[in-house]
Amino acid sequence: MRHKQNLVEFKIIRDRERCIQCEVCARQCAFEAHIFDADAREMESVDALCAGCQRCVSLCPTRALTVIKNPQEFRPDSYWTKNVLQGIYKQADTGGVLLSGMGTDKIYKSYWDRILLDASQVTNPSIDPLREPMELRTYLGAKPEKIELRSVGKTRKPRLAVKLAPQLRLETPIMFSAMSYGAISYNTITALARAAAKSGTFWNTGEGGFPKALYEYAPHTIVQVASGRFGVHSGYLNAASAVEIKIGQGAKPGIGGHLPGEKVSRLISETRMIPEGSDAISPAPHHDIYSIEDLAQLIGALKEATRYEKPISVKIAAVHNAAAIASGIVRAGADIVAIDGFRGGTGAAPTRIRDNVGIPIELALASVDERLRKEGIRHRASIVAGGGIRNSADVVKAIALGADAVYIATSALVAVGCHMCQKCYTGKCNWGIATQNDYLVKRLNPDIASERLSNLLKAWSREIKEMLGGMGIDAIESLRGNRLRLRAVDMTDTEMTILGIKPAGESL
Amino acid sequence: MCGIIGIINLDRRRFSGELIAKGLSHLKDRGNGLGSGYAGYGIYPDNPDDWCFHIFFTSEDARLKTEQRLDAAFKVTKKEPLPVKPMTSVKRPPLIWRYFLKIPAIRPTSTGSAEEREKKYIFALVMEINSSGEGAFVASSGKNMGIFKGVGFPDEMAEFYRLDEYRATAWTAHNRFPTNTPGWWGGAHPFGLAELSLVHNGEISSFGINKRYLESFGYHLALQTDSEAILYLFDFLTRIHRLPLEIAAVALTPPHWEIIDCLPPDEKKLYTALRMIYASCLINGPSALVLGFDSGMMGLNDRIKLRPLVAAESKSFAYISSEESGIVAVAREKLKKIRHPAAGEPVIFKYRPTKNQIKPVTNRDGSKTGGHQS
Amino acid sequence: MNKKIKNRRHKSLKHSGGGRIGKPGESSVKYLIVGAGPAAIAAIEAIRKRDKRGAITIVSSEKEVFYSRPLISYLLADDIGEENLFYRGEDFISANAPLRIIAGAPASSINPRDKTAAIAYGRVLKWEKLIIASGGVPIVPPAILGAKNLRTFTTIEDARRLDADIKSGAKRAVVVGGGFIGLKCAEALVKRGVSVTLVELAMHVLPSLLDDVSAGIFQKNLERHGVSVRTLSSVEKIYDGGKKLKLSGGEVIETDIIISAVGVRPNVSFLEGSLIRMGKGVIVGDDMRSSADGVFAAGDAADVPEFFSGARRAVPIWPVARQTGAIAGENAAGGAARAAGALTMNSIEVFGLAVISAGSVNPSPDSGTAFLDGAAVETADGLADLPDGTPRYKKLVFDGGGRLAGFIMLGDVERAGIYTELIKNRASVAAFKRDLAGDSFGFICVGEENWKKRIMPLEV
Amino acid sequence: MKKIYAKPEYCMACRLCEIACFVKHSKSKKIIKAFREERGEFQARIIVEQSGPVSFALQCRHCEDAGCIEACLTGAMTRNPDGAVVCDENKCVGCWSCIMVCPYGVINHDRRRKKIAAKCDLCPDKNTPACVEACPNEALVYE
Repeated sequence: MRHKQNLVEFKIIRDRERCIQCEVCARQCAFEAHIFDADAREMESVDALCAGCQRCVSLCPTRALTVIKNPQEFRPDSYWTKNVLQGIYKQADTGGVLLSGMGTDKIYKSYWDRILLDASQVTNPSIDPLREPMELRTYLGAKPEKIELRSVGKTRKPRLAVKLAPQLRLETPIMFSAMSYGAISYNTITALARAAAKSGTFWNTGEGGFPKALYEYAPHTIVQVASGRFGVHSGYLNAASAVEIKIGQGAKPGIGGHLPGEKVSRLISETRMIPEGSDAISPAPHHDIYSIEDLAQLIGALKEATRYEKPISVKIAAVHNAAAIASGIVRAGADIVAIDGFRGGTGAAPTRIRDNVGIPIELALASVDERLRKEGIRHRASIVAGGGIRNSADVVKAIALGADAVYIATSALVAVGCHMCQKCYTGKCNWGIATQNDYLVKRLNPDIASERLSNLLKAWSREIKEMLGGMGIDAIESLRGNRLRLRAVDMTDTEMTILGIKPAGESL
Repeated sequence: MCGIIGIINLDRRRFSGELIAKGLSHLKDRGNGLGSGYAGYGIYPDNPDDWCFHIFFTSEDARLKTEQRLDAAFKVTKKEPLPVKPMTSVKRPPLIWRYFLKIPAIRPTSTGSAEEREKKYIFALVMEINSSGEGAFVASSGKNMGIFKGVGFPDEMAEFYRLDEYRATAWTAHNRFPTNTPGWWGGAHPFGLAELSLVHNGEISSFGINKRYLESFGYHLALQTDSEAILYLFDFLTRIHRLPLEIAAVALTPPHWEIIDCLPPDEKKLYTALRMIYASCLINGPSALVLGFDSGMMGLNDRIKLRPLVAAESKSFAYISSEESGIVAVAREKLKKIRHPAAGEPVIFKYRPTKNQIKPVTNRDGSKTGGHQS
Repeated sequence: MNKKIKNRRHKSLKHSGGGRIGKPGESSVKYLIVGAGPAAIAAIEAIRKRDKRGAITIVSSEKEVFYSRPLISYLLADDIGEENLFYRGEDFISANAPLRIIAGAPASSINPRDKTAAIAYGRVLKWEKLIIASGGVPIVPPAILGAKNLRTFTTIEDARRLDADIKSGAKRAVVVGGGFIGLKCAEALVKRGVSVTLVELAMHVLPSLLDDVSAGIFQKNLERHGVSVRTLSSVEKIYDGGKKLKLSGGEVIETDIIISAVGVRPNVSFLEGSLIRMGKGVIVGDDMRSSADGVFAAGDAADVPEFFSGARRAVPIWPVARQTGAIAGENAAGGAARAAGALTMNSIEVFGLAVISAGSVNPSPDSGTAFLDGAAVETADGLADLPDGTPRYKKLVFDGGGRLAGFIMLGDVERAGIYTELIKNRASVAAFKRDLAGDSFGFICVGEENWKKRIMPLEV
Repeated sequence: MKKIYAKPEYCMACRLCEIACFVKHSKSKKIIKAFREERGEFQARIIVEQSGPVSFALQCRHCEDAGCIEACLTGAMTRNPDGAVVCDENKCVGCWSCIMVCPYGVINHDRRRKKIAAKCDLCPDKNTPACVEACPNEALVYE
């Protein structure tokens, strides 16, 4: 067979002392990197097949396995690095587009890690979260600039004169971002739906449609209308609590999506309303949105279809012109603008695009918030920031920069077992998440996963309350857009200007 | 923690500045001598219809430049230095002048009643002067009212401004312990804008977002202080959005969701809408304030009452102060109801309708007295 | 009646102190049970479920009661002590009071009309309900009947006598009969250092349990452990009191003891003249009622409806004794229970080679069971030996209707119970016939509709 | 009485339950030592049944009408007060009658010390049976 270039990414190390040939690793590895040699009564492994997903390592009952990056190095070269060379080898082998899952893992500056939070000392006291209620409740949707009142009855009691636009009520400003049924397993979306319901927030069906059996979670579901229009029908739109038009995704701005046919099972074909086994391709642009007024038309159509009872969200990838785009989206009638930063994840995207297209969410968010405020239309839509939110500190910083709430997806997947092996597109996810294989989907137990997800949200919410209390704030409203409580380290002046925050050390 | 005190004569009879000075000096140890001040309503009975600007100037040149601007924008009926008494303990006071101004007939470019258009005009001018960077700062800009403040202890300021020579129907006063901003004449309380004056004791942690919200409506916060922001929030809600004071108070210090959720449906919708729409007006952190306006005075605490506030009434007077001792010290009549308002519960005192006026009299601020209060 | 004769307290029933031992003059009792084996025990337990107070009396010919006869081979082989034989002990008697035991007193006659029972030493007992659970007695072929060194091997007493023989120097033994009892006795004797010759009339040992292939493996294992096996042969004549005997093939063998293990017949001689309908044992319906009112029978003493044909015949195995005893007890106490047909099944391990077989394993046209026409037989030969070298053999017998009718599992008896259950349930096994014969047949193969409800949490 | 139930929809046939049961009933109770010294000597008392992607772990169901108790010659197989069917390993002689009638085939023979019938004993010395504890996906529950 033609010699394959040096493409072995991982090395499986088996401690013979500890290995008891119980074959758990062989049974658990969908990539078949472990084999039991019956007559030698020995476990063997094939490094080349290993995806580094650590499934065998974590399930081996005697912890006999270690999987590490293949130490076998290339000739050291700071420019022609190992990744670069392996990319060329693969493409020379296959002539195909390199694919990867998850978000870019390249070394780009993380602004979250360069933003510091304020705290109260002496002059303004902290508020003790154990004594005072800390309020994270958030309403996403269009707000009027001014409240319209009328007086009622003898006592001239003030009452609301005008009905407000529909809102999404979140008990904590964290939602699960779009991951379609098809990219991830039915058990995983069930877990997301349950956790969203339990934590008083929302999950997003993504462009995979909304399986009927999960309609019971509709009060906590946001459904997507993407360029493929998969699974979109009036029942679908009216069941959910909000409809999100997907224009772009942080990991692959500007391009469409492709769910391979073999992953399209009967239930997926039913949910997406496409023939079983056929490739589900969502085209790059919405073929009925070629300019901003077409978006306005689609938003209007969706509002009509849902009798103006559901907020309409528009999700864009964070790209250079995000501020102007966001302004256009708000003026087109969107109630929520979702911005997905370039660190956002994906089931499958060309590696080059995932690693090089899009801008950091922090900068996009800051510029969008500032632009909408300048144009005096910030109240007409809520901003949801997503793509690379890793912990509750990121959430607080995002809200302080101006977001109403955040979308998390990668963090959610990691919470339910994902080990970021970036091989989602193979459909062989050993953790039972990004797969439709009958043997693998069982590995994610929605009872456990939903509990882990609600634990994550509960933990983050408690941490947010602690941080708020530390700043002397007891309601999320006072954090939103309050950039004075942020300071920058290790940033250029331009970056600080874009983020609208002062350098650390500079007082009020 | 600053000292704040407000006294109002419910029958709208004017009383001497000595009383408020005595009250404030009673709260002397609440300040560090870097700022105190007084606001008096009804102190210029001879020019009731003129807008009276008290302006600090850092230099003669700044004064002349600002006066050119005033001459262009107003009909100046009178301009004079504010009568002060030079004192050794009051170091390097700025030039302080007052101007009585009439607004020339304004082409009805903007909507709203004549009075609202006038206020809009004043608002624009004050913002312009304060943000011009010419070294001029409009300390107060109301009708038949004025603010006397600066760097110094309460008694020093009272003496420096010869407060005893003034008689007002309502006074508010503030003794400052500056924390965030450096002691500077303009930075002392009360803060004034048109009919409103505010004395505030507290530190609001939501200043960042309150400021950005106000700035998006054209407000310019020269002094970067919480109090200035709160004053402008009140101006914005009551003047531009024409909200009744009680509703504005809810917008600034809303109840918790767990309380709102238990309200009857209509009220619940209202409060939820208020928190949604005016999220950026919510003031967070410890705060106690007294807001003066043409027809009365209001006291308000933050939404979890992290600062004390006391209100009391006697036969013809009403008092609001951060401490009971201040009220007891100045009360001439027997104090009836002494109470501590709850978190976010506004205490509003308005002048009683005077007996000899049969038909209701329209006050300068458009509100009516004597008739049924609309 | 002779007052002095009192039931001698027998030391072996360590725990028999409780309960009133028969006092003379005690004449009537609600439940009389003849026999003290598994059927009797099951009957007592079933009666007590419905009737906590009705007095029960046990009459047993043996001095030891409530012990497990199959365990006598383990006793003889010194694997266990006598105390391990007792299936129920002291607490069983007090727990089921009022329970009176008349041990060592065989019943002599039964008068169903007067509902009386005469027992040894002339005592007469009146009963309301009678359960005949007297078990079986060994059959002795006439040829060896007169032998002085003749032994049988069904009771604890038999084991004690053989133990005594060995201790007094017996070195050679001939076991007549290659059935369950003969083989277990032979194994015990070999363990005690006695050289054994096994004489079997049929083609091979365990004729009703094994087929020729499995018997071949089984007999090779016996010979490997020093038992010389003579099939298709019987004892023709004995000389000098049994010291020497001539087999049908002409061979003459010298022996110290002869053990008759050719089979067991119901111990019902005391019922002669009682006009109760008898076959080999007391003929009963599936409710264990005999032809006489109030008279029930269970265990080896009864001819019970057989599983496949429903014909009444003796199915002398432990589980059937327990089931029929329980039905008899329940119905005696006013119940209306019905027993499933008795299914022949056996599990035996001799010299480390285990066999389990159930149902009909040698289907032949003349086996007299109509269902077997069109029976298919599948033998899984070529199964790899077990890791420790034990040979494996599996035979399945299917009736004409796609149901499992019998099986033999030799060497590896893993999970045999699933097959037994399939026979009992008359389950159609056509769908997983191939798995049944295979190596990795599992419970899952019986189909989701069967296993699902058994293992899932109750959908509350 | 608490019983062990299986959830086939979450059982991934990894067989960690079998390993845990094996170790729990081994001499050393240490996984590496147990496998090195006693593998093949005895079997776990739980079996993972598998047919394609459908799988579940099966152990004694502690039946109400337990055939094994009826078939047991020695009285070793009894039901203890809390309802669990247990085999008294001192009394058992290894006649395999229980194996002959157990409809689930979850009794196997343990010939280490002496021949005994080995079945699930619900790990009486633990508040959660070893197999339930070992299942990484909560496909075994004890309720």
